[in-house]
Amino acid sequence: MAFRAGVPLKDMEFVQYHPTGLPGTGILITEGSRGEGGVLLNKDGYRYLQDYDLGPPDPWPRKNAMELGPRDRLSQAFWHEQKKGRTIKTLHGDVVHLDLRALGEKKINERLPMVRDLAKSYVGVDPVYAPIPVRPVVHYTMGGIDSNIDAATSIEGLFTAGECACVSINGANRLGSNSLTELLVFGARAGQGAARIAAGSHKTNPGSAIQKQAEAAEGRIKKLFGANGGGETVSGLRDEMNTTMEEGAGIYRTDASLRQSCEKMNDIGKRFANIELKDKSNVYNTDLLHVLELGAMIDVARAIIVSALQRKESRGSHQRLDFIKRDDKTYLRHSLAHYVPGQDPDITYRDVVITRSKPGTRVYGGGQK
Amino acid sequence: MKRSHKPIIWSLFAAGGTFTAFMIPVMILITGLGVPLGLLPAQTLDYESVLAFVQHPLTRIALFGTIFLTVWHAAHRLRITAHDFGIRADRVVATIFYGLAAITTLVALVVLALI
Amino acid sequence: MTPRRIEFEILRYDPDKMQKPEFQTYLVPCEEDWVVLDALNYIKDELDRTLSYRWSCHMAVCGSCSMMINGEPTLSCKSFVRDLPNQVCIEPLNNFPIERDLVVVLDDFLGKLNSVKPYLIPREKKSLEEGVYLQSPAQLKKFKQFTLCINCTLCYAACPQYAHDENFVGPAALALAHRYNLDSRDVGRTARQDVVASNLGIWECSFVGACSEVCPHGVDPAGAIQQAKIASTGDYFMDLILPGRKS
Amino acid sequence: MSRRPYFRTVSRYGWWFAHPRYLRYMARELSSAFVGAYGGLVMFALWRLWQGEAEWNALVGFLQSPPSIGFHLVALAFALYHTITWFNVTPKAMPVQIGDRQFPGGIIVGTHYFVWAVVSLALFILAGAGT
Repeated sequence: MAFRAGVPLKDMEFVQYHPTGLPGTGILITEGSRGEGGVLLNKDGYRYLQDYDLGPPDPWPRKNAMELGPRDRLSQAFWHEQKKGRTIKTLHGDVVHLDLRALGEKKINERLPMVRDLAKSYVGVDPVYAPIPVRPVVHYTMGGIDSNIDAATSIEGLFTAGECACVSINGANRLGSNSLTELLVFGARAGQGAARIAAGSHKTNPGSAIQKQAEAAEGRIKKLFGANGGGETVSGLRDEMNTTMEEGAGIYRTDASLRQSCEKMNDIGKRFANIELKDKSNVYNTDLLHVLELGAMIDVARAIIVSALQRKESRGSHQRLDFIKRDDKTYLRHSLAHYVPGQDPDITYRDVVITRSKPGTRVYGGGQK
Repeated sequence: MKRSHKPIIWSLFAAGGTFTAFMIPVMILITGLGVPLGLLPAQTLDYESVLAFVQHPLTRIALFGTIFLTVWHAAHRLRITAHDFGIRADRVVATIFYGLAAITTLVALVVLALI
Repeated sequence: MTPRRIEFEILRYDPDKMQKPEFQTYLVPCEEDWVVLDALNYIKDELDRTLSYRWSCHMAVCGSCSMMINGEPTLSCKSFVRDLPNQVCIEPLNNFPIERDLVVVLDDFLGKLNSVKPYLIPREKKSLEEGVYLQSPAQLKKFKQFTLCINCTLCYAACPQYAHDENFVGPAALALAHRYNLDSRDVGRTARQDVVASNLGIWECSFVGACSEVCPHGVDPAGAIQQAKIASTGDYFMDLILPGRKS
Repeated sequence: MSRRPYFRTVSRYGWWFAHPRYLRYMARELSSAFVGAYGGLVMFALWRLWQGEAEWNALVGFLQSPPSIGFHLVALAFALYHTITWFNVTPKAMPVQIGDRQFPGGIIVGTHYFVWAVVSLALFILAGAGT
């Protein structure tokens, strides 16, 4: 909504994968399970992370190495293993094993009771006796509605906070629990800012321009209620969009894959016009909600693809197989996607404000000083 | 909202619940089943020995406590049970059950004082 | 594994079209690792897009997919198809008005939750510079169990006292009040007692215990309420002995 | 909007047949009828004792009648149910925490049962001490 109203979406190409989600449901198995000493194994029972500059494979957990490496590196390693055919095939796609057995029942119950409960319930595996099947799952969008440190956007009176926002406390990657900061700090600031504006403004009749916008929005929904026999369904388009994004704009991207996804998403965008609303009720109509959400998701997906296409480098969670190096000279900048109705968004750039933490080389495992 | 006066009756209910949980099964077993069925000696309920037993000051206090706690526990619980059975005339129900408990307590007090 | 066909009887209600709720049956091919929510999503995607129900996290954390499954208040994301027979009856949560299909009106619960001031009321507000409110593990342990509540309202659906008197403050709200009362950093107990220790608060509870039995996170609202009764009884007699004392 | 929330009604009298846990609850609550009746009986017995030997002996005779035995059997069953349900919830109502460790509920319940057994046995021996 903010995007369509003219607020740019910042840094949309950066999407974080969490390396250890349950297959099928995508339920996260916390980093803590690796922090306590859980190891990742491929189908040969081999700690494959040592092949990706994350070793040496100590039997104990070591900070910033092996299983405690960053989320993007771990997810990328999975991708390579999958290409090499060393992952395990299941009904819900390929997986690797997260093995907690060395911890023993007592420690698992004491430190990771929720992990045991989730694994037993949702994949039927008791981590005390068997490894948990896991795979990378889409976890967090670092980008979002461009906002400043007061959670305000370029539209006066529009504030944003949480995952939808991009204050830029994350950059191209995200540390665990940073989303709490986004909520608590910037949620409070957004609330305070909005309250200030509300207190300063007087209740007046909305201007005719706003009235018109409201009527247009209502008209669009009424049209949906009136249309019959479009043939496209929410679940059909949504599943196609999922596959398109996963294949073309997933853990690794290339110019070709992104262009293909871009075309496909444009096609999905066109077909969305033929979507048919089956539920015509005026009360708690989730079909309508899903249609509106899907429309918004299609716009966001296109912003992700186009932002990713134009960033010809690899940085954080954005990894290009055709540009594997980071390019600070050209791309140490925020991307800003601007909405253009019916077309791909326009991308502009803004310099990054660097305060205390300077960008450095990312080295993990035994390569660290 | 006004703070409730339920603590008065509830404390009797709770104390009575605990007391009866410990005491009532074995008392029923002795007086209602053991002696009448001849499993325990009949002398246990023999007039002379019971009278002597009851006239002991400590026994008087203990018996009064037993009756007092038991009937008030029961009265309060039955009041709520009546509500659970769909009887909504709470005032009437409360008057009946608490009234019965009060009468029982009073009679027990008089008898135990005079016996 | 071949999917098992399960017949779902779902209570439907659309105030735009219907006078009262009616059952509708759907035959769903279920995978054995599914939860009931997966089956509902299958119905929504493949069979009937007009079915309305709430859900969000699919992992028993958000508390929005509560419903009656074969007569038992349950989170549909935690109700496994493998534990269910071939016929499953699904109804909106008991003791709440039906908004639409499986969606219920939660206004009453939210109002009650608010009425017990479910937040920390510190003795004095600390500035950022003064740092955080410290607490020892022992102090945390006192109330930790009650922090696990996800406001799924299953306990309200299970509670017969709430069913018979909608003014009863109810299990989750009272348990949450107790959670803050037990918190060493909180001094809001006196303020909460006006609601908690009223006739419609803890004293409306008859300790059926159903709330604790259906809780998906093992929170024990029934226990919390009994503990509060004992504490409030103590207060009551202390107030009688020492009128005007500060609690 | 055309909201029209639908209010279902709950049976005022028969609700407790809807689920076994409600039946168990009602049985627990009804135990108080028998516990209370027994309390009344004790009061009545004292009254008879006060009246004299003949009245007392009549009562003792009545205790041996089948209706009395029947009543006491049922009352015993309910009283035991009351005891069990009461003891089992004590750790919920009165949890004990020592340091940062919760005292195991099983021990609290177990202690109750142990004391109960000792008290019951003592009374039993007292009742049979005349032999």
